[in-house]
Amino acid sequence: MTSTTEILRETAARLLASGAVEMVIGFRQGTIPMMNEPCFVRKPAEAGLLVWDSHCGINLANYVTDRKEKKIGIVAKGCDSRNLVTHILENKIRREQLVVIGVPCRGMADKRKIAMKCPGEILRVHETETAITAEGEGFTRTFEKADVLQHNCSLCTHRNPVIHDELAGEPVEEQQGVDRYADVRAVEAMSPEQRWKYFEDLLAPCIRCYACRNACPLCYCPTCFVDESRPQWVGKGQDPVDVRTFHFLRAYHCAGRCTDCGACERACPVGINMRLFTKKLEKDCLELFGWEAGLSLEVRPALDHYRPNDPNDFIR
Amino acid sequence: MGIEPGRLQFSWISSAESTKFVTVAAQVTEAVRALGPNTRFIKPLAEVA
Amino acid sequence: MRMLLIDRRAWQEGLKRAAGQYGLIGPVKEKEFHSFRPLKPGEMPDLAFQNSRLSPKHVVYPQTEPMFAYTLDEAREDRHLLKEVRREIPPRAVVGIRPCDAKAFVLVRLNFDTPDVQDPYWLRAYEATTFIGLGCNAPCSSCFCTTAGCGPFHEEGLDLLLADLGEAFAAKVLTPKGEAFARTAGWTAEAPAGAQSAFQERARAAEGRITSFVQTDHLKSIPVNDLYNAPFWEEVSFSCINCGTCTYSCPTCWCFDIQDETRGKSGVRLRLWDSCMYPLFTLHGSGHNPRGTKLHRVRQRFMHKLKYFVEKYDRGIQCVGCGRCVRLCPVNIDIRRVCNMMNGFAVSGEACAIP
Amino acid sequence: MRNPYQPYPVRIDAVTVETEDRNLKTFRFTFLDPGDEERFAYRAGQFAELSIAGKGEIPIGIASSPTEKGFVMFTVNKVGLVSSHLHTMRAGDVMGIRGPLGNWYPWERMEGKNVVIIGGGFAFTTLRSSIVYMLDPQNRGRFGEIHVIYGARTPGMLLYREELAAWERRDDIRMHITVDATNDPGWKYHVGFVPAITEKKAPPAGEDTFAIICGPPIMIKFTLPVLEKLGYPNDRIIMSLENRMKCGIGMCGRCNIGKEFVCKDGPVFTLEQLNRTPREY
Repeated sequence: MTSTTEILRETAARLLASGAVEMVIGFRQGTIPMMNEPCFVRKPAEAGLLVWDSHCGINLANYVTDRKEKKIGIVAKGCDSRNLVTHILENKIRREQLVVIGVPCRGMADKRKIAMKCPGEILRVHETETAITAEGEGFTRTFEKADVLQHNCSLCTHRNPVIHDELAGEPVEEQQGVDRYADVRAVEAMSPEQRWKYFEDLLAPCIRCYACRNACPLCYCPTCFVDESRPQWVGKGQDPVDVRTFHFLRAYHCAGRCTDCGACERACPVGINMRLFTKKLEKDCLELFGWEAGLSLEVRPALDHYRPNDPNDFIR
Repeated sequence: MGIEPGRLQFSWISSAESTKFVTVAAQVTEAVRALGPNTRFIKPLAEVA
Repeated sequence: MRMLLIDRRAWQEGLKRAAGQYGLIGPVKEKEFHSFRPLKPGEMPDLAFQNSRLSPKHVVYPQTEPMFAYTLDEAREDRHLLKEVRREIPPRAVVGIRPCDAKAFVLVRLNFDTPDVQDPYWLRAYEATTFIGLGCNAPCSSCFCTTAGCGPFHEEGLDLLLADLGEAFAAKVLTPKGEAFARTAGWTAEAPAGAQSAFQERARAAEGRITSFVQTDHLKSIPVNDLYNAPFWEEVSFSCINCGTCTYSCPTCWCFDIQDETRGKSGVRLRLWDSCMYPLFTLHGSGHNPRGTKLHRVRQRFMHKLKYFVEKYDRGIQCVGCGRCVRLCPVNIDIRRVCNMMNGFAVSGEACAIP
Repeated sequence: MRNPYQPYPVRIDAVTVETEDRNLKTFRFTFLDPGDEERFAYRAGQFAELSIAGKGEIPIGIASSPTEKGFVMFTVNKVGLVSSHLHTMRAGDVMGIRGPLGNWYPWERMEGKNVVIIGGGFAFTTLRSSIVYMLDPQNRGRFGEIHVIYGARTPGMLLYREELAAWERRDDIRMHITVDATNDPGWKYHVGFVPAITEKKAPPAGEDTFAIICGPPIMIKFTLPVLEKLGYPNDRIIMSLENRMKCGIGMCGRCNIGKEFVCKDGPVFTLEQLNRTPREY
């Protein structure tokens, strides 16, 4: 069987050699275990840099925002492709600029989960189709991939790219019967006081590095509201009120747009699950408007238009 | 997000519906008054000695 | 230099005793990882860690710190005048700080304590603090301290350096501050020759376990504009998302912002960490931005640490090799790789051939 | 330890609108504590942070001259949060000044030499300071010929118009005032961009002549080649830079060009220095 990596390299080399694209955006082997780095290749000879494994979690749609190249090849798993759709709908890139090299995805590994399950520092990792093996000084641990997926990947119902011009591998079976919102329902069931406290604890470690915001392909505003000075919407310090305002408003700006790609949570250096906020909005969008972001280039997003059957009665 | 129910309310009032605006404003004011002063999203700041 | 032997009991009792005169700050495991924070009465530092997730620089340099307070109340005589907020800092000790993080304060001091101006907030906090280091018996694979002017048992910036010998600590007394702390803690037992050599042995073994290195020998001599204009910056900066993780987790990053926050009629002028990764950091009022692209900003971070600092102070690189930015970068930008690229950079064969 | 972030309290003494678009105002300050005036001893070319509680600080070049006693003066363009608020303030209001900050024009090196001052737009403030300083009876004899080339978009956008006129009448300073364009039939000075006027009017280059240049980036971009063509050596071309600043004392890390901080090692640099460093300004 040909590996995804090989197909990607062959596809990238072919697209670059034929002049179909000026660059291909993908991943190269990282410098530490369980980490690959987004990169670009411009020459067919460089296509050998590209890799694919369970550590390609970063959402590459982030890297095409406002790019000027006429033709860009981009490697896209399910969530990346949904964010490309959103990018196209929001005029951050044109469909004609993209040659989407879709990768059917079986989910990305959660490196923290794996690290927590190992007795020491992980020095080497390798994987098969269904298992990941981590090795360190004096230990070897093998995990079923399904047990160490990122939380969002374990709940993912759109693993196959929704748009693609090339496909690196056979489509995978989509997960059925997934309960996507158990965590959100648990928070919804809390009293306002409990909820206040819960979020206070959740956000306490935040250092406001904005990795969550910047890792998110949706956050492309030239000046983010937290950086505005006239008026200054939110204080810049570590006061919990400012931290909370930042996280809530950031989430609201993703309403009806978030694909739960997990970029924010993965990027966070202090392990905050801020996906809880965006998932609540995602759940509401689904329940109120039957809307899931980034599935179609034809349908306008839920927050983008009005329908007479809007469930909110105050608006009629 | 842990704000008490009733402290934040939404209404849709056309610019022509002046009486509705008055009624809603009065209702909201009363409702918030009943809740008492807000304790959340309030920042403490150092006082000048 | 004096070396003490502190057995487990003396360690616990000593810290309890010292807590009467020093505010103790130490590594504590919260949720997944360790961080440095003030220890509660009776709480012991948890030394079963490789290093804290974030650097302990906040101990001296809080992320948000009031500098001045003011009133805008027109009825008051002192309206619109800034009054210094003096953080009273009683003596305190950071217990279990890693040598790299202590050395980092020495580098940062070059910025805040200059011959003609001193930053009173940073200096007061630094001077009130005793640093009790814990040598790294088991450095991480991403630690590159030995080639970053530091090492797992490096002494610079520490007052006491402990080696964990299993049943006891051997503690090297490095400064009068360290001596005073040991006296307060009641640690008086001189280390016997065996413990002394065990200390040396641990230090040597730890250095041998470092597997990651950077080359820095050419950084100083390569002309600054050559490095600045080097062709690799597009490739280096491509994956950067311009978050502040690297700078906020770095023990040697010191850049800050100053902001006024007013509520009602009173307010404070705050000093806050800032980051060269943010576009706003250098944005002019006119809208012009001298570092307007992420390429500019990524280049600034590396050039500052690995070139400007080297030239300015002649004290090596502005990095202690703790590896945090390598481990925490969400997109795997690796300072070791960039450092080696910079160090190995020559404009062209001809440029080298000029006698 | 003196707190270098603590501003001296000052009172606004007078506010003058300088330009027809009303975006530039000159503020004259007096120190609440007279002793602070001595502590604020400065040289022409330095700047200070104007500090408004609740708004923040802005770095502004000192427009008054060290030879002018009893006050300090700043001309401020309305751009951001702090400058906009400052424009609403009036005589009698209290605020702060922190400084003096940065270096100054190389007065020692320029002693006995000819000086040509080239300025554009509202960047004329420390140049005014320099002119007043050099024209002071105590100092005039210490310099050779003084030329001033100063341009603005229109006559109404020139700063310090009365002083410009007074300098025009003197015979110990050669003024070359210009505007980009005007439909004022009474305009009796030059029309044209600063680089063109520089080419025509700048004194010959040589070891004994320094050029001080301060203005918008576009003016600098086109004036530098003119000076080089005229033969001005790079170490005789003096420039004053601007960058976003916060601390003003070389600590906060944002205004650097290479290893130099514009706020502390500058704002005054020779072109020779700038050629040796990344030009991120």
